[in-house]
Amino acid sequence: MKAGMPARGLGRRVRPGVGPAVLLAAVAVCAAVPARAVLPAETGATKTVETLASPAPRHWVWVNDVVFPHMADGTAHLVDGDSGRYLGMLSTGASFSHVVPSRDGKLIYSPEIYFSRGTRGTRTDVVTIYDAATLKPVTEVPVPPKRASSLPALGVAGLTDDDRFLMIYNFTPAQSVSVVDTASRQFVGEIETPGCAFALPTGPRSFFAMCADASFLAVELDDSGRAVRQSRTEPMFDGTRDPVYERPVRVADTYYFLSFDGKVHPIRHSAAGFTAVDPWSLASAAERAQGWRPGGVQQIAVHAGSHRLYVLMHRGGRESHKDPGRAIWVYDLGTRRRVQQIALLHPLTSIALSTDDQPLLFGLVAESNVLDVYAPGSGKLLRSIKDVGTTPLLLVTP
Amino acid sequence: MKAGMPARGLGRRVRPGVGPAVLLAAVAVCAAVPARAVLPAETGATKTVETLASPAPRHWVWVNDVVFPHMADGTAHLVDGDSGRYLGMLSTGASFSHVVPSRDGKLIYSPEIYFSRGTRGTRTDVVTIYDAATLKPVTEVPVPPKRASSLPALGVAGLTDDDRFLMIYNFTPAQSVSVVDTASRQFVGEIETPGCAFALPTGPRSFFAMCADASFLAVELDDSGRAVRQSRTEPMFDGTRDPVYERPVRVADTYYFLSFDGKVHPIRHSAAGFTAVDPWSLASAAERAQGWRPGGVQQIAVHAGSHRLYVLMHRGGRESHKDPGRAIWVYDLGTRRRVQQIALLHPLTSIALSTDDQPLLFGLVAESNVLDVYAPGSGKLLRSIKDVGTTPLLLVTP
Amino acid sequence: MKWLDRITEQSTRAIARRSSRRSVLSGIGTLLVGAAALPLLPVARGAEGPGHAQPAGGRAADPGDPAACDYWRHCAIDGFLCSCCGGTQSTCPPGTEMSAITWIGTCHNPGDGKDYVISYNDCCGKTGCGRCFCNRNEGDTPLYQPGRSNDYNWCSGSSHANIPYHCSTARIVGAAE
Amino acid sequence: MKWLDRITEQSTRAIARRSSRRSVLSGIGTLLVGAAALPLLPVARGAEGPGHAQPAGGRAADPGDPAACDYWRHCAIDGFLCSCCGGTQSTCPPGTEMSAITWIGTCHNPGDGKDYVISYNDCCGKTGCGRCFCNRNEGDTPLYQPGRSNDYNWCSGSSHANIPYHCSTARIVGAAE
Repeated sequence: MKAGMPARGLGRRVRPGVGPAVLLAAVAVCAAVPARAVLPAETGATKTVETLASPAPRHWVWVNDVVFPHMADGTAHLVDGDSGRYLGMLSTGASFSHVVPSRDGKLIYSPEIYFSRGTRGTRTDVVTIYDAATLKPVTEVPVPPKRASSLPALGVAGLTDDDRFLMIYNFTPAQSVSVVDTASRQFVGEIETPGCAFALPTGPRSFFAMCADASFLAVELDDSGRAVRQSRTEPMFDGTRDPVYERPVRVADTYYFLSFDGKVHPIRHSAAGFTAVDPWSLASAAERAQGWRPGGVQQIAVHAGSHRLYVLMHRGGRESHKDPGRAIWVYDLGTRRRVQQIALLHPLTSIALSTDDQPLLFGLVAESNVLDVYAPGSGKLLRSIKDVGTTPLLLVTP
Repeated sequence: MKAGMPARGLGRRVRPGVGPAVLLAAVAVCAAVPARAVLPAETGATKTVETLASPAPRHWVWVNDVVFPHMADGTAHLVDGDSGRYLGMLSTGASFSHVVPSRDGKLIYSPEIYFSRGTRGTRTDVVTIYDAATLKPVTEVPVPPKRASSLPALGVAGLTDDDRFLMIYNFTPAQSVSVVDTASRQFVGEIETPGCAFALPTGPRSFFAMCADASFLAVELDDSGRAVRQSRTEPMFDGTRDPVYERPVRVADTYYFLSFDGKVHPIRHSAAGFTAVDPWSLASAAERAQGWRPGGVQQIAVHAGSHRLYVLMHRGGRESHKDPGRAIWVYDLGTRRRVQQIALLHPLTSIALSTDDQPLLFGLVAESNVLDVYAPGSGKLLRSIKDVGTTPLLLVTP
Repeated sequence: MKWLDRITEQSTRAIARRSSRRSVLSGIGTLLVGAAALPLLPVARGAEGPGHAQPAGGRAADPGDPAACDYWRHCAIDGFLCSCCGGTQSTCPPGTEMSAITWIGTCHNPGDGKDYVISYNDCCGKTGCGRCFCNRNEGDTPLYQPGRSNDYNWCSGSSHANIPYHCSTARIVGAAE
Repeated sequence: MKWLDRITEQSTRAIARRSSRRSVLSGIGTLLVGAAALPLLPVARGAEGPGHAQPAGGRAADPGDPAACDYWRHCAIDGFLCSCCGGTQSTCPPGTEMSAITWIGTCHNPGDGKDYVISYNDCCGKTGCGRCFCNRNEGDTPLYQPGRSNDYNWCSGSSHANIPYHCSTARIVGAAE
């Protein structure tokens, strides 16, 4: 490179008036393209709109954006974690939480809110069903205009384990769950869940809600989507002194809840009910004394195949439970041992892993619209994808 | 101050565990406030919402924001230029251009577009009429769903000189003008303006549109708001070699148009028709050779009382006609002489002046959401107001 | 035009509705008291009844800048500060509506050394103000414990303010016990 | 659900409508030809008729990065580049619709030294993409001269794409005369 420098310097001196654009043209013309070549017209092309692979490859991720400064205009963005390519997006209405992809990857369910005059007027709630290949709406299912409007959380909407029923958490502030039959594409009914929030699935015909006193409300559905049994557990954790975050992760029959102070509460469900397994601490006493604790919006992620739990950690006081993570601590769910610490180049508010055997670790950079992609094995930042939405907060991996 | 430093240093050493919050509390308690003082409850207060002076003081300004990344959610923001205080805002729907305050200051007309599903579905166009004191909608007038969606321009909507009719420019791409009667608050009808854009008022019952061949289409209305006469002028300027910007300013019977190359075209209107007064150049031949030309979105502003024209100027090539101004050049409209040059601390895309005798000069800082307020006399930047909208582009002074 | 009628109708009916809404709230309140030992008014309320409040006193008794995130009343706030949006710490900007229900926090007033219960009534009906975003989380609870959760959009309750979020106030409910 | 029916209906009727839309356009076109000496196709058109186009050739003949603002075809563009939004310089991102009418520019291709007429068909029906904003104004005309004005939202025409703006493509119409 050094040998070339004098010549380049000389070149600049002898062609003082030639700007970069002209130089580029000269180089291109010299690059053996005949001057008579004419590019063909494209305006008659039959293909005018892209379509996507369906089902989505496992390394794609949905970045859900509530768009805090313009909440009437929520969005969900699809990004390929391998290439960093932005693949497309959905416009998803007011106070958006997140999309719910079907397990077969063919459809995307999106609970959406609209007002007849943008930010005023008559409110209409629908579940829009999109084709995953075309990202076009297939149909929409009207539901009661009651969906909870809150900081996004996966418990706000979810499918039963066989994808038959979509459940939507309502807060008006009376609490209930709306049920949509995905087979008939109809609203089935509303299940009252007084004092309890969310709809977290536990099987093909069951879910539970988290109650303010730290108990769970278990609900069983029949094949028409109506509640046939409801039961309330004892408190599953200490909701006063150390409440758990409202964004648990699930592996098969166990939900892993994370407490503000950094305890993991595994809670197993079965036909017989819920069993709280002994909680365990993320941090040692010494680390807790240094202020290490979890934080963020989507604070934990799980990779079921390797049975590993990923937690966003930072140092701060009790009221810092929403502060972004400066590191990811990784645990083996079987041994409950920390097996890895990933240093983060940028602080993250939300993390998720792809569900395949060679997973990617996705993270949303705090106070930005940047998606970071890490290799979870090496802990290496693979790429940062800029300009993904406005205020993205929640990741959904298909 | 220096004398106090050792003591403060000592104080820190002897109270090592006391944080800033506690110190602040101690200072406040010492400041003669009895510890038993209890602030009264505010939750029972009858006043829960602010209202505004109406008509608006002349130093207030409407900052109109198309919100380019979330165009479904347009906004208009009201700011007090004297104090820099943000006074309130309106949510104004999709592809918003600007508000049109009534001359008596009591009402604000806002042409708004809504879709039944935010960014898709059935389109509805209305003129929402707001109370200027409460910023609440008084009523809305449905109009054909045809309003031009474009970079904001004042010609997209305006009132006749007696405020009786509001005119809205339609582009579908067929061109027409919708007329709303502000007395009956009804849509009156649509006037075809083939090949011509905008509705620029010339009297209580007349307006004109600017045609692609640089001619004007003059339209006269009857008292019901219907077109009773239309006539087409000869080209009023050279629309091919040096077209004028689509954002003229008006003083009484004269519209001042500005050409891309920096010529001012005064065009006078009367019952007899339009008269093109000799154009004149903003810049000297030497200045033009240096590349000085106008640029921006709202490139010119006028202060009728002092008969002065303000123009955003920068240096660049022909294709830089939208580039922000680095200076404001000020002209006496009578002598056509430049009387002042205002250096700009921040490049501006849009300018407007208040209409009183002690005017303020408002400017929108390029690629930002900052409103700058200058004293036009001294050319001094009085204040910069941050976080006014998302992508504000057009200023309206009441 | 229907929506305009609807808003007017709802405003005039709001008083009539309050009794039933109150019973919904007390249902939640009971749970909350059990869960988090909240004061008797677990979900603080906005505009209602004849005013009995006076201005919040002078600077010394109520120190700090209501347009700053570190103002003492903001200890559990999450949103745009109404003081920057055309309102104040206790009033909504023009053209918005104050939510009748809300979340609360307990904040320490350095002006008189006392703790106060603060009601963060949201102002509703326009798009987000976009100015002075502030998130502080002293005593903030998860979404399944609503009364002290700053993560709900409190404009979205079934009241006449069932509309989008604009900004948040920080109104004094009373001294904490 | 009505709006879904409407979109489907409009798509199937689009061909039938084209003749009348074309006459509207030729009306504008006549004016434009008089005003600015545009080529015979003053308002370029998007998807229609059987495809006769092939890919735009290799890098040498079509040099530059379609996701970069300085790509040669972008000389008169104003908007978000579809190449950054899930589309390409000639196709729309999934789930959007290409506007049938648009504005044009004339850009110099450094790859073959020729000037081309470029049609900046907007992609419509979702909110703004928000990526790779690019504004270049070679030959851009004011709004009262629509055919070469990049300041219109060309999604807003009366076609079936009468819907919000998402991003802009830069499609080759042909070599300029």
